[in-house]
Amino acid sequence: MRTPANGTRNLLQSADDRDTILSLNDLHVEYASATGTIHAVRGVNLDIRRGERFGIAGESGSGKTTLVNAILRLLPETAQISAGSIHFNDIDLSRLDNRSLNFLRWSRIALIPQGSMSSLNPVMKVGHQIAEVIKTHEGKRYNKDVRDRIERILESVGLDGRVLNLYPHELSGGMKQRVCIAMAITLEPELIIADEPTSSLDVVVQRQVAKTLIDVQERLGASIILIGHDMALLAQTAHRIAIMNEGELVEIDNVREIYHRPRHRYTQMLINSLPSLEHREERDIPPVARADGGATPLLDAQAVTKVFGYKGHLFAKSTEFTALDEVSIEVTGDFPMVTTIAGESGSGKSTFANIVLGFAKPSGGAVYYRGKDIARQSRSEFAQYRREVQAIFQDPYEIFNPVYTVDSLFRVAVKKFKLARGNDETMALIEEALRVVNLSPEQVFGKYPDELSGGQRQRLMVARAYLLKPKLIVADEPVSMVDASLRLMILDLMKSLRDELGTSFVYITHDLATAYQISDQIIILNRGKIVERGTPEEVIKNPQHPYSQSLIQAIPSPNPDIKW
Amino acid sequence: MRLPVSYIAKRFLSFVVVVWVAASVNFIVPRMAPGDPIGAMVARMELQGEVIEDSAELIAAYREKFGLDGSLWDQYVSYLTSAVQFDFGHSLSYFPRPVSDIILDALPYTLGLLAVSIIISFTVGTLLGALIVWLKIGRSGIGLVAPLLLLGSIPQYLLAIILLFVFSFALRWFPSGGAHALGASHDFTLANFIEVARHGALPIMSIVLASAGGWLIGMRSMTITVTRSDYLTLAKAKGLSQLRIFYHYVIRNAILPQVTNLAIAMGSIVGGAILVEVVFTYPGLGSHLLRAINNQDFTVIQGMTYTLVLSVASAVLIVDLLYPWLDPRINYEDQ
Amino acid sequence: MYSRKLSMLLIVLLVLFQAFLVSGQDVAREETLIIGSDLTSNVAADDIFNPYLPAVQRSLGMAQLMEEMLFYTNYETNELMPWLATGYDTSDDFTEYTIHLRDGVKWSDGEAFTADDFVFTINMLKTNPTLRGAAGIERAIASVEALDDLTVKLTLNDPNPRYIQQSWAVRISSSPPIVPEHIWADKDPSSFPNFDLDKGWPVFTGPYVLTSSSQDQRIYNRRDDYWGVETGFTDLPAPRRVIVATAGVDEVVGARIQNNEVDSLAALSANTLVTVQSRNPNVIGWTDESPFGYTDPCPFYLEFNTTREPWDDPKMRAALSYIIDRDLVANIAFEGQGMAAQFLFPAYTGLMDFLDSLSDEFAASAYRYDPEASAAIMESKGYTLQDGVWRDGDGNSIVIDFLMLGFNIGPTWGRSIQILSQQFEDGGFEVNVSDLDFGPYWERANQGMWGVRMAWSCGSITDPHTTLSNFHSDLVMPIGETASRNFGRWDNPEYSALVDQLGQMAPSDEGYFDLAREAMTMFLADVPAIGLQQQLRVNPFNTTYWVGWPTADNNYVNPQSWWSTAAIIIHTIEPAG
Amino acid sequence: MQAYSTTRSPAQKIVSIFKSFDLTFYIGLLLVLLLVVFGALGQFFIDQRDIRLGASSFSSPPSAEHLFGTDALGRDLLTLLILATPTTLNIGVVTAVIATSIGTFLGLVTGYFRGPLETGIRTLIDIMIAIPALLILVSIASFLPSSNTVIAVILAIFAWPFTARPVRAQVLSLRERAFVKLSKLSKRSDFEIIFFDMLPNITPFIAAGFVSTVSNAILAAVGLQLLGIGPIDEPSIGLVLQEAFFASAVFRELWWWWIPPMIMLSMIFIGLFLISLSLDRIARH
Repeated sequence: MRTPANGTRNLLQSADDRDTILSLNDLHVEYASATGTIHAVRGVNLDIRRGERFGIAGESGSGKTTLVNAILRLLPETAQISAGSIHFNDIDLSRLDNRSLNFLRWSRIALIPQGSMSSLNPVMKVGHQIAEVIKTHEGKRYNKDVRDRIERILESVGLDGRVLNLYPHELSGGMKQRVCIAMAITLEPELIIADEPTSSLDVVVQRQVAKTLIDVQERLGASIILIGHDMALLAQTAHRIAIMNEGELVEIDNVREIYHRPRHRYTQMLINSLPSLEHREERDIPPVARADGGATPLLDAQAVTKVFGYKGHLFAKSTEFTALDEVSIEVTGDFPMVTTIAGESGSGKSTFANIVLGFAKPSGGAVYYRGKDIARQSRSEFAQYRREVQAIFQDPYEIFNPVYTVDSLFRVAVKKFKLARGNDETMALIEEALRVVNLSPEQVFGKYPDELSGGQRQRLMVARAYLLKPKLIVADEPVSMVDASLRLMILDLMKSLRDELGTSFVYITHDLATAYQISDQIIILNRGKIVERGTPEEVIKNPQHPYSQSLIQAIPSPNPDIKW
Repeated sequence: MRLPVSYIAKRFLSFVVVVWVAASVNFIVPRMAPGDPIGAMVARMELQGEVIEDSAELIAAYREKFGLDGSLWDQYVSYLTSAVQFDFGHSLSYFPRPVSDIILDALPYTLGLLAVSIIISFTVGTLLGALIVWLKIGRSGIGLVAPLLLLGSIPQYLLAIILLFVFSFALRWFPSGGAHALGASHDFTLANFIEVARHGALPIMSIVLASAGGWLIGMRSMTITVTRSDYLTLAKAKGLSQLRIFYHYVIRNAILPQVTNLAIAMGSIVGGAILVEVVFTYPGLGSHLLRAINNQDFTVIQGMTYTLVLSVASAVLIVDLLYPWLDPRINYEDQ
Repeated sequence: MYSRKLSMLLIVLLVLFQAFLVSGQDVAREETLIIGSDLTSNVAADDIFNPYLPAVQRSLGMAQLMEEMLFYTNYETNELMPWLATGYDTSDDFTEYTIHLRDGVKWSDGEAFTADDFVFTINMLKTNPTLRGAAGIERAIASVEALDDLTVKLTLNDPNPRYIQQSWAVRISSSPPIVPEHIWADKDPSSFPNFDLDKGWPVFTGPYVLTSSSQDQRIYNRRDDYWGVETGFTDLPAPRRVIVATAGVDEVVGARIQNNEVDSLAALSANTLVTVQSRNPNVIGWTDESPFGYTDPCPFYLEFNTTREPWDDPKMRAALSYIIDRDLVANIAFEGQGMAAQFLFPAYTGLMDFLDSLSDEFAASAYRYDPEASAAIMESKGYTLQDGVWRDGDGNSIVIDFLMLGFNIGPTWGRSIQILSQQFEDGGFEVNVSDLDFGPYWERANQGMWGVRMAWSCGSITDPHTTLSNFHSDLVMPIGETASRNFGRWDNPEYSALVDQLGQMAPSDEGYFDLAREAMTMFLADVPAIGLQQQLRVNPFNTTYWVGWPTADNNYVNPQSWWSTAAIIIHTIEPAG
Repeated sequence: MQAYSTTRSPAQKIVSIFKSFDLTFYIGLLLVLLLVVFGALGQFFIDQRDIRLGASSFSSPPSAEHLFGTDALGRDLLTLLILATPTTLNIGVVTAVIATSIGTFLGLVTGYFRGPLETGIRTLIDIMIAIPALLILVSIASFLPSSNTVIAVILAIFAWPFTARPVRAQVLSLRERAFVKLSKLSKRSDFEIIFFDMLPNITPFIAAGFVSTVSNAILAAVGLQLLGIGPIDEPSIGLVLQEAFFASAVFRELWWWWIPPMIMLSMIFIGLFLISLSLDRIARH
């Protein structure tokens, strides 16, 4: 039955019935909610071919996960397929009874779930979780043969076979994702649906896992649907891409067509908002800013070390962990610059941000602000430091206290720093700040955080920083959780603050592509140590340290022509 | 499951501290209170119709005999050292009966009553809580379990009295008190076993009815959380059978906080059960404790409370030590 | 089909269980006497049968079934019933008593009961002061000797004409039992439990032996080698087995006798008895109508601390006495089935006759409800009534420092606290109640740290001397020191002299009652204590299995089933039907 | 100018809070309010003299004269229960106020700060929770002066850890939220953060905890009362029940004596339970 692996064949041909493994016809999915019916998927038509890697791209809320769940019939109680059909081979999945559905699930259609971190049963050993699909679908008990088979499968996705005796929490994120892939291919299904399979992984691991996925897919000759929001990643992995927006497929095409000749406006926007590693706007930096010495630097971190962990008490051994190891970073104030501190999770970059902001104390070394150790400031120095050093954070959901309206964010700042007298003056100040981020007071005032969109909230945070007109902003992953369109806007805002207000930035990120676009200086951290520093051109185009090299190599390019 | 020594040691340390604190509170408070236990003993003899001559002499003699004449610190030290050896000396009001004998006579009844009722109530409550979510018994299901919830909000001892009224006085289905049929021997025969079960039925029912609702609520909300989890979605996608998902995914995960709560609730369950025992004249620790309180029988109060605290703390310790086996994620350092 | 099989199985199982149930009892219910004990909760000491240890619960069958007394006092007839003894002689000065023991009495292990056992028991008590009742023996008896196998001579420290009645004839509840020397000789009596069923312990002379003892019940089997049959003194009692079981809490006991689970109960409220009778007419009380109960020998009374202001003033004591409505107090405490106490005596024939002869003195005393008389006294003392409270010239009110046992001791106490407080307040006094547990109550009571207290008086049964002697001046202790009687520290030398004189006389002596009347008159004038209410004890019997219970109509003995005198009841009852 | 800048008025806030409650809450509230009204308004319709002992006939069933009948001491039960209701509710509220205040404060502090004091309090909380409170209470309560206030205070001593622990857990998670960092960047002090940022977020938790503490305190107080530990000069529902059981009211079928207080207690417990259930649901949202 199965056709041999031949991923690129027939790409430009229209699907004929024999080659189509999955076919969606005018699929509609509706959610019942308190406010009415939500059309999450509207009239989707789609044909997936045998052996094809098919990408579905879209921003959050575009309905792509609902689509996946509809195919697998895993929609929650409140949702239902209101129209259309889902044909898997000749079977209409949308009308299948539970028994047949269970029979079909996993043996013929497998899923690689979105949140691999939480998709494994936390109280069951990995081996058992794989074995139970074998038991359910093949009726085989967990014996030596099955165990050997599982070990082989685990090895085929690059894991040590002994992993089967571990619990999920004993695995790293990448390993868990591989376990999910191993689980998905256990029964050699015809179709694998991978829902953002690498979204929570660091770039290096993401690349390895994506490669593994492509590898096993080609080996099996199965079709795969890749869901994702990262156009670059999809460009590197899929043959064809469908662009989804607000429940509709706005464009389906060959990956090169999509990248080079996007037709739909939405697609164009997506493509244009992608940060590129190929070229950047150059910015003139006066040599004085680069020279050592001279004026006192605005921020001067000297050999900052941070050690976490217990010193080892009565019953526990010492479990120390060095998050930062003698990190020295200097930020001049005379010429505003964006200094990027980049690294993977666990590199110590957020710890550094916390120390600079005074939330944590270094175990060794010191951070000087305007020449004063921030741990030993006088009251007035501290007041100035708080006023001049501000931050923008990662998560637009957590920056607001849910019990207050969003204006309290501004009012507290105005009040504590005595920025204005009286309500009118306060309002004028706040309005000015809102205008900078293109928000009108009417849109946001008197509203609770959950009444605003993520973008509005993120912009409000930038507005708050602007309100104080700080000298230095620590931007801790400000765009890692936002959609492409908003990402562009935030980065632009940062640039304009730098250029118009003269604010310096410490930009903490794992995303070297944006760093390349916005920074004046890039520092790469690995396990608490600085492994590379220099201008964006130096670091990205000509990395010296092997770690930096692997990091940069792992960045998927949105251009499918550039091999990954 | 390998348990780090530090985890076990920490649990054990906390066990010891809990027992020590409870034992100390128990030692100090009665002694701070006014009144003289020996005097109480004499008073009771008097109320029983005996004329006590020279009570001052008698009291002094007994004070010496029970070591109540030493300094408070000496009494405390000797109390703690003997408590460790489970020796509480003799009952003040039932001299020379050793306190440990009184406790050992009654303890099996209390532990039996508690063990059976906790097991039943935990199992029933947990299972129902999981089932009403899993089987998607919505509003009609609430109607099914609402009586249990309402009963759960009524104290055990009030339930005990209602049950006594309905099932013993009105319907005469169950005996009104005690643990054995009158006149029956206490040998282990089937007939005796049935009698013991019949006598235990009402006390157990009051504890079960009063506490099952709490387990149900807890399990219900945890099950809802679990059914929304990613791993449950994946389990469904894997085409596993409903039974398998229910047992290995839903129950196994949702039960974890229940087990933690079981350890926390142990103390209040025991406290409530003591009252239930009093209502049903059940020959457990409850009625002895109550009488010891009335008699100001320090040694018995101390012994009984110590024993119960020890039982509760041991149960908690066992739950804690078993917990990692249920939940492999347990973080030994943070605990 | 399946369910039918299942139900068949269930039926078979049920039948089997039923069979087991029946085989569980080897003595038929008709031949078993089941006594609900006077305890509401289980027994802590189920292996202590040493009657001289504080832990012992003699009322759980020991006193009635195993021990036998030298004499029994029949409260109904005031008659001394010789049992293990046949009689006694006394010297003229009442300091020497010669007791004659019955011939042929045997211990349950077959050994003969002799004078040596008696002597041994007395000496054991005299040398072990912590034993129960030892202090009383030591205080009373100077020496003891066996004149021969069946004759014992007791020499007393002080002359006492009513010594036998007070000490060896079940004055209240019981008397010291004699223990077998051949078993006790080498034991430490202050720790010997006297319990080993394999050895046949405890050994006493009574017709029953202990077969099992647990927290909630004791089982006694009749032994057919009882000495009474051999000697022809008495027949074997009818019940082959007697079970004494914990009765249970108030809500439960009624159901037990109503369901014929027990044949007798130690206590039930009169109203509960009425309920039981409405459902099971076989259950009877002492009387067929109110108050149903039998008067306990210890009535409740109010005592004044005569060293404390204002209660050091007899007038003030009288003022308080006048505002107490004893009938209401009694009726509240016993839910309308109470009986007021005219004095501190139980309502027994001899004592009531004596009180009747004092009717004029009572009429002149403060022993009646008369608020106006109270008001008159208060006004004469310079108090004025303001908003219902008596205040002196400085505006101070009188706060009664009222010491009570806590209400968890029993409903009677709780209700008495409330009704007495209510009456004090109605009479214009303020009250500060301390309702305490036994320990703190007793400590404060005997050290005199109180103003007014409610107590119970276990004194006279047949003649007034014993109760009167409880208020002797010799017993007065300084405040803060432990007194053993006369906690109110009433110090009246004249009265005490009269009591001493009475103590030297037998009730039958000429002039005894005149002297007693004289003492009573002083007592009534000085008001150191006020009688409140009789303790009525309803102990119901069930005639379903056993008949011949003592009642007011068939009053062959007093009915308390937990007393030693219950032996007489057990020897008397017969199977019903 | 001001049109958009108005935050929601307090009245609107209250309305929105009440809108967020579900039917469960209102049923519970109704049950409790009924009793509060019964106790509060009832005071105006009664004559204190009706609860004098022997004021009426003993143990008479409900009649036109005595709507709830009389007890074995000749007291009018309706009057008695009207007077008893506030006492019983008071014990719960006093205990809960003390326990919630201490528990919330210590929970906030131990959740927010690190250090030896925090470790100490945390250990104390763990130990207090592990001690079977009612047991200790039964064994010590009889040694203390019998007053409802004393009982409430002792109950509070054992109850506060049950508030402190969940509050601490909440604060631990809130502490990591970015808005706390932003508050710090706005120069808010630690105590301002605790009281202005943390506290409002855990209000539903505290409210739910408060309600269950009220319920547990009443439960314990009635339990003690039934064992005969507690004051007898203040009428309380527990006392009425205790007197009824002492008089074998159940056996004697004096149903009017024990069923109404039993129903009232059930109303309190069920009502508070429903309220806390609903608050708990809001808190978890």
